[in-house]
Amino acid sequence: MAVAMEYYLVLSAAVFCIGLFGILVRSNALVFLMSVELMLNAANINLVAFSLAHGNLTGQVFALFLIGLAAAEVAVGIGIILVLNRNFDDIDVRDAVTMRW
Amino acid sequence: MVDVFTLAPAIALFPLFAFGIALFLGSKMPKGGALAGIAATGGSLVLSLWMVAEIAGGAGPYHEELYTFVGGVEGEGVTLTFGLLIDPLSALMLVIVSLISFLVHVFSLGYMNDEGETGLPRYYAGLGLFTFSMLAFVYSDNLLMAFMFFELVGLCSYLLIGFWFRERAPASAAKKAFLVTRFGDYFFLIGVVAIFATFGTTAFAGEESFVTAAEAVLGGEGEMNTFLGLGNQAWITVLGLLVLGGVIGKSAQFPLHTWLPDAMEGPTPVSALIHAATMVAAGVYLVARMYGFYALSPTALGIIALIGGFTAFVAATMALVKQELKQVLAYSTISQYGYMMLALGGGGYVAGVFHLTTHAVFKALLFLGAGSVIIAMHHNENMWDMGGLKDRMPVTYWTFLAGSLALAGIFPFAGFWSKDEVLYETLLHGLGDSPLLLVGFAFGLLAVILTAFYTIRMVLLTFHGDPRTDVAEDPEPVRWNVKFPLVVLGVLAVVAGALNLGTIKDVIGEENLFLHEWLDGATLDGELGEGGALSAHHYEELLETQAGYEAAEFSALANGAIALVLALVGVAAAWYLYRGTDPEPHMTKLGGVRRVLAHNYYQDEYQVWLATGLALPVARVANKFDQGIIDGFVDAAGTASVVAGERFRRIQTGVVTNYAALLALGLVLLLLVFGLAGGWF
Amino acid sequence: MLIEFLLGITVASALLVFMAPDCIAGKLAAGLSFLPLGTTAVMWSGFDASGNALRGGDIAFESRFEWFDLGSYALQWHVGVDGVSFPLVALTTVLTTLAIFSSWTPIDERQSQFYGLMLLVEAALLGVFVGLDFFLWFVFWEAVLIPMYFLIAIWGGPRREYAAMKFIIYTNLASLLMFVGVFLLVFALGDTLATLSLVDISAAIQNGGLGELGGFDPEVIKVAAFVLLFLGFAVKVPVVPFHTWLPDAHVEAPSPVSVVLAGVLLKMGTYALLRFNFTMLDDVLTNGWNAEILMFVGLVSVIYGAMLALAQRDLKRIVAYSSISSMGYVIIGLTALTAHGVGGATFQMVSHGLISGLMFMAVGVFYNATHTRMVGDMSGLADRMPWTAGIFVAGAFGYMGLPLMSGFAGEVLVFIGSFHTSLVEGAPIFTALAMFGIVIVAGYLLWAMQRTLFGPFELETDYEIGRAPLQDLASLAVLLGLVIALGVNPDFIYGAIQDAVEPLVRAGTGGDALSVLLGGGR
Amino acid sequence: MVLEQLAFGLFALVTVASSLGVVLVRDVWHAALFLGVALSSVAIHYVMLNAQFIAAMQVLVYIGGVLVLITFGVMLTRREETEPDGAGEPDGVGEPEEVGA
Amino acid sequence: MAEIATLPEWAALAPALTFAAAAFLLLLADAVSPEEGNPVLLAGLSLSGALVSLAFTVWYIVAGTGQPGEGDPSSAGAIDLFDGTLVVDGMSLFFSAIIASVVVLVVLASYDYLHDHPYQAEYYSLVLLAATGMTTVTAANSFVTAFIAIELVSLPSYALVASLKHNRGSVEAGLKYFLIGALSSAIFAYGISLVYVTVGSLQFDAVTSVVEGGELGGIFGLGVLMILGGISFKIAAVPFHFWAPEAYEGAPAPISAFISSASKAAGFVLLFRVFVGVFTWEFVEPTIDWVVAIQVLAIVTMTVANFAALKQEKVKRMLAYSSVGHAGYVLIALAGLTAGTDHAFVLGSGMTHLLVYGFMNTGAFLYVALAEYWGVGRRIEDYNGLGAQAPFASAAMTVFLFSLAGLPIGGGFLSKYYLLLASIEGEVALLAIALILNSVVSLYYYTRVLWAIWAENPSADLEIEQYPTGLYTAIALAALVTVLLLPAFGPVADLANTAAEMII
Repeated sequence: MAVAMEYYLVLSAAVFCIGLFGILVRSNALVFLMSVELMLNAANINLVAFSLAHGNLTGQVFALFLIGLAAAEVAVGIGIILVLNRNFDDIDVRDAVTMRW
Repeated sequence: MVDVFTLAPAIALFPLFAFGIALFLGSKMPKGGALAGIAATGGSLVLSLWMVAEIAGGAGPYHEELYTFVGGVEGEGVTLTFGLLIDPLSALMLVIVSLISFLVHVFSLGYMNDEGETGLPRYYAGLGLFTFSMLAFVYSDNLLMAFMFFELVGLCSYLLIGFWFRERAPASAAKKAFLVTRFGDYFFLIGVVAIFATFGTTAFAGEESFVTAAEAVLGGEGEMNTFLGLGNQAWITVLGLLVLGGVIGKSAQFPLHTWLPDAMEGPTPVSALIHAATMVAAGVYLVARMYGFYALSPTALGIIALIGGFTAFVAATMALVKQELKQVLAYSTISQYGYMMLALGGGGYVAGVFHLTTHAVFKALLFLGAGSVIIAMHHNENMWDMGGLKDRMPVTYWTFLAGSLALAGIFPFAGFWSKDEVLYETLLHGLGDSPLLLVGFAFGLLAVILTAFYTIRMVLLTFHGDPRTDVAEDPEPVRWNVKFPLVVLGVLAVVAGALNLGTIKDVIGEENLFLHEWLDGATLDGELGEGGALSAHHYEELLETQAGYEAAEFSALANGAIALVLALVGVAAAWYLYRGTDPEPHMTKLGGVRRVLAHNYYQDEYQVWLATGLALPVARVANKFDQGIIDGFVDAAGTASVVAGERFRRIQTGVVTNYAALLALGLVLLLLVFGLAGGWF
Repeated sequence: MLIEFLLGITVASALLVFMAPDCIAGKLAAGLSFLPLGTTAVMWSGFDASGNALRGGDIAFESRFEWFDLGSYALQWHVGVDGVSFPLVALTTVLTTLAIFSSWTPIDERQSQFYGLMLLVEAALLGVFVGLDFFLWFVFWEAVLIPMYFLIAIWGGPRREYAAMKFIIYTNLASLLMFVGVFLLVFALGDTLATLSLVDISAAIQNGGLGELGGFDPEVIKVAAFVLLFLGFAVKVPVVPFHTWLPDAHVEAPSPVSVVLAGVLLKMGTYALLRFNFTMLDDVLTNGWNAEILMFVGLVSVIYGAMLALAQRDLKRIVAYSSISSMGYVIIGLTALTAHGVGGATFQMVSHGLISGLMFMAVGVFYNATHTRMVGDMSGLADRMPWTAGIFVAGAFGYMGLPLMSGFAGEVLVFIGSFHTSLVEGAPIFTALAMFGIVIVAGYLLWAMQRTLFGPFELETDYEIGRAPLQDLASLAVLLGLVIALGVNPDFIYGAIQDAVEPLVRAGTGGDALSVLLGGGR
Repeated sequence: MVLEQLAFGLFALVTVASSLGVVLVRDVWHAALFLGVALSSVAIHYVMLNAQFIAAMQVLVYIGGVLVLITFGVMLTRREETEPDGAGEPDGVGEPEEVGA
Repeated sequence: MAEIATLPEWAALAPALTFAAAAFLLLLADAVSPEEGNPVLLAGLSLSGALVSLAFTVWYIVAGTGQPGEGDPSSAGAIDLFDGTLVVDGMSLFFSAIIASVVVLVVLASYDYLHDHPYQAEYYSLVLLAATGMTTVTAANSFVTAFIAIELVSLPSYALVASLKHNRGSVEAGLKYFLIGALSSAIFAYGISLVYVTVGSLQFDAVTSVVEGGELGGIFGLGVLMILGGISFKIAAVPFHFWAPEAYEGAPAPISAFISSASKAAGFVLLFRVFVGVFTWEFVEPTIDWVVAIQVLAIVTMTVANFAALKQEKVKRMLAYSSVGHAGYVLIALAGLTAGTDHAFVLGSGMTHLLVYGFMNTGAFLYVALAEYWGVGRRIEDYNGLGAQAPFASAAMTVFLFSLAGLPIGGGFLSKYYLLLASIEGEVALLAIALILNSVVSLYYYTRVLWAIWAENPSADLEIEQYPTGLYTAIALAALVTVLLLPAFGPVADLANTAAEMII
């Protein structure tokens, strides 16, 4: 084991936090989507890294599924964002506030 | 031969039937149900007289449990029953009540029917229900039953005072009458409940009675519950005083007398029956009924005597200045019941009952006479509008005069004998070892003068002199149905004193005091206790042993002479002031004193103030408090929730980024809390 | 199975009426309401209970089936009546029938819904009085709220939304607290309890089965449960200071609904108090000042309620507040825990049901005729409506506790019972003070009658006043007849009540022979 | 060993930096490019973690699929600065049903 | 049990497979005749799919599939499939039943609701696919399958919510739902990865055995928390609920019903399985006392939701908050799992409530769908006088709302009190108090609607011309079951308790 697993944890945590940060500060729906992708990747990093550490393939398999699901999610997301764009003329999430309270 | 006593319940039930008939069928009957009432009360009178005859014939007092009202659990809980107790006292009272009721029914034919009143079925139903309740009260064998019918009597009084409910005054008077007596009955009810709790029974007579039990306890045998840490004697006094509350209310004693004058708003026959002869007597009768209990408590007796004496005097002063005929009679009624209370409190059991009897007769007479005058005067009651009626309605005048002289205590009318005996007994015991009674006696003596004065004033103003108005000039004639009761009662007012010629007992001998003999236990034995627990004789013993009353030596004749002289002084004064054809309204000369008297010492005012000036504002404050604070709290909880809801709603800003932020914040908070708790860092 | 029949027939009647067209709904409902009434009469003839249902007495018409298991507890369909509950069952059927008759005049829209809901209320109320399994009982207890809510909300007065909302929320909150109270006990009883039958719960508590719960002593649990239960029932009764929903609900509800509301619904609270607090947890009263506190609460209800009634100007509000006062007597009687105290309280429940029903009904008749309820707006009604007025006067005197009417019997028994109880320090003082209520009640009722019924006829509204319809008069007369009948012969039901109440009253513990005779506390 | 650690450090830096780029740059299109860098560097991490297949999938699915979709989205929704009201999106594209299914 | 023995093991997944098959059939049918879009055929197909699935579930339940046999340990217990990544037991069948029932109702109602909607085949197939996902969630026995199944639920749901693509509300709802959903699934995934970091396995049984064994660190605790967060999104517990009011309000009403009932149930089954079965409290407690965490969540959820619902003007949004509130109530089933309580009893309370809730909440939303169908408006005052116009449906609504409020007109009464019991049994006073207060608060907003429906007079000239059969049937069914669940609560409670017993 060349690199201590803790580093991977730190890396993934960093990526996760950056993703979360992106969600919190950006109002563009697409950036929101991308940030989510980052967060999912952070999970993947963990899974793959510790798949190696634990010596089983479970993590890798799950990571695979996650990649697939992320893709599907993006597909749905893009669709929704496009419809949003058509209805609100923008993809700024702060504009879509017809329903509140 | 049928045992007459088994018919006893019918004495009260007859009028009850009359009530039902009058209420539901009265409108279809001639005379609006009066005939049923007359027949029923006549029947009651006959039966009552039969009872008297039977008892006089030596039959023992009769006691029977009629009906279990509320049964107790086996071995536990008290049983509430109805029963009847026919002893000399109640038999006498039954006769009085049914007699007066009978006469009043007859009189009502003239007073109500001939006057074309509407609502007669209601009127006769009321009379019937009243007679029923009163008779049932009289023959009650226990305090609870007595209380119940006592209350029913109050209801009837309410209904009858408010007979002319379409006018405001009778409705108001009815309310006041019920409310004031209710206030007294409140204490009475406490008393009844307390007696239940103390003795487990409220029976008046017999081995099991509370009277006997209390006597036994004070005699050192047996025991009883006491409450609030009081001793036996003190508790018995408390019980007696509680019951006395009802007595004071019903018998219109100071300070609960205020309802009676107002009650004159009712039809005059009603005043005669209820507010003079019978219902008001219920209070005094009740004291007599449980005299064996009161005799155990000198304190209670003293209070009774003082209240009685004071009431006799104060009410008499108020009667001095009244201008309405019935008002004078009302205050005189209060005053006379004061005498009875004085007698009972002063140890004069027989005297009290005697005065009760004579007063019933002559006061009913006076009221009916007043009713006759009122018919004649087209319902104008102001004496200053009358005058000169003597010649125009002689029957009324002479009977009324007889009643008046009896009231004034002039020899040889009935009132003289009884009032004299009242004073005599009080004096005897007062001189004995109870100086407190002398105070009552003094009040009584003063009241004698005043009574004579206002009575004669009343007679003079009404019947003598010249007619002061056109109506008095040509009064409406009255018929036989008015005159007949007047004559009957007039005769009785003259001769009733013969029952008990106590003043001249040294002359005629003790054994010829019929009433004394009648009420005495010497003739009684049987189930109601050894030696006649209900006898006057027994009461005297009790008074001596328990209350410490001792009879001093004093000449009955001398006392009678004093009373008569004082009464004559009053008569003379009235005669001097109001004789002649056109008397002056002398009372106006009294100035401020008159005002105080005319306002009845502001008794009404303060009682009205208690209701409207104290209770009502307090109630309003309570209502404000309820609406504002208690309900306000409930509503505030609701409002606060809604406001909180409004706040919680605002969390949902609609901006998805904020949601993400809050979500993350929540997660971080959880992380911090549980991280710290779980030692992750 | 008579009870099942009773409940079933009532619900079936309700459904039938729901489906009936409006024009015949009233008559149909009136006719159908005789079925439960008749069933009750049949039950009365076959009534063979003895003792208290929760103290091992024989229960009449008992039936018991498995309903379902909840955790380790078997919930059952367990119904039956004893001397405490049967009078209330009868009261319910009688009052509902009469209330339906008296609805004919005032209810002029959506009749089928109205009468259907009335019958549903009846069914739920009956269920409360016959239910012996806690959960079953609780179902009925809560079920009462639903039809009642609609009856107030749809046919009520101008502020009906507020009143109905307040009613349902307030009483529901109370029910929840009460539920927690019961289950504190149930869980503290632990394994000693296999079913939620009230009979079993009561027996388990009496046998000392209470254990620790959450680290608290059984005694603490008991007190906590007592308090929660009391709070829960106090709202229903209602006990001051939890009473404020009542005047609002009464004033807004149509009069026939008020009849049921005051006549029966309030009795749910006192009935439950008797069943739970004073049967299962009567030990709590012997501790510390508990009994005194309860007595004080009852006293406050009596006097404060009466004072509030005194301040009202709306005839219906007056009657509503006087209910609070009357229910205070029940609390006092129950707290005394003497034979006549508890018995009298139970009798008072029935009696107050009849009398307040009568009063509300009469107020309703006046309202139908005059379209006002304000005391100042009318005068001399007796001139135009003599019979109604007469019955109203009689009812008012019944309320004041006139002897030979049922109110007197109830009150005097309560007073006798509470005067000498040894549970309460200074019981005579409490009792005497509470009795002052009979003076105040006389004050405001006499005042109200003087102003509305007597005096010259005047009416502030321009409404053409007519005679009361026959069915209203007949209903009133029946109620008055019952009030008098029970007043003259309380033993008609008091015998059964005594029989059921007696086991609750433990005889005096020695020495004082008289107190044993009186059933004097313990 | 040191080499591996060095590589990890380098690519970790790249990952974090490009992730930050995703969330920080103003232009969505640039953000998408940064996302591509980030995802690629994660793929390299996978390779270093002996998960070549996952790395391949990462490249294929993420960069080949997801990123294309996102680019697509950016294209369709980006406001043309010259056109005032952002009109001109083709209709009927990106129905959520079609994409999601 | 005899019959089931003749079937292959995978047949235990029949409820989920039926849904999937029906979805594909639908797409096939649509592909064959894309233009006509025969609504009866499409609705009929999906309805039969749902019914068959329901039939399978009920059959299995009745036959005792996956249940412990009496006195016969060998035949007892759950059916493990695919190396234990899926499991069919009482719990999964119980929730499958809820989900299938809701789908039946929703499909029935959608027939009328969608009467002129263009993409019916897609709509139905998305519903069925989501149902497949939900049914799979109930059987998930590994974080992998759980996550995939959850995503299979989420993705179609996002699309369904946004399916009224010309309606701004619908689109906005879809966006919010999707964004929060994506975030939550990222959190969920990261949580799973953290657990994997510590445990090295994702199979539930394997995780359990590790958890029972040894030291767990902060990483694990964080993972558990994040998993809790991820699932909380599905059940819409505060603070993961923000999507819910908007999504329910914007979505087509049948979809609101679907998501708020079925999707929530799916979330809860996972929550129960994961927290009761995997993160066994005795062992996890030193690291993370999730019972306390859930207690906090429960109290916060019910309080925030109920208070926020108080003054809502739109019925659907009010119902959305009520649905969040109910999530808070059901959380009691976990929050009451303190030491020394009867766990099956407590857990059973939540399960039964979810079942009853499935009917009453769906019914309430379907009534809203009916109102939307009639076009009467969305605010409470728009409902004025509906009772007179549509007495039957309004009576059903009365049943639903009062049952939701916990009055004894439907099974909601018993299940709510069962929950209250659970909180007392768990000796969590705060929970009981919160439940009581919130229950009372909720009565206020439910009755506001009923007040409008029954006691108010119609404000405008409200005329209802059509009484759609499908919607009416669905509402009637929901009402019937809701009412029947009052007397027939026993079998349901038994079933729930038995199922709960198995995973404890």
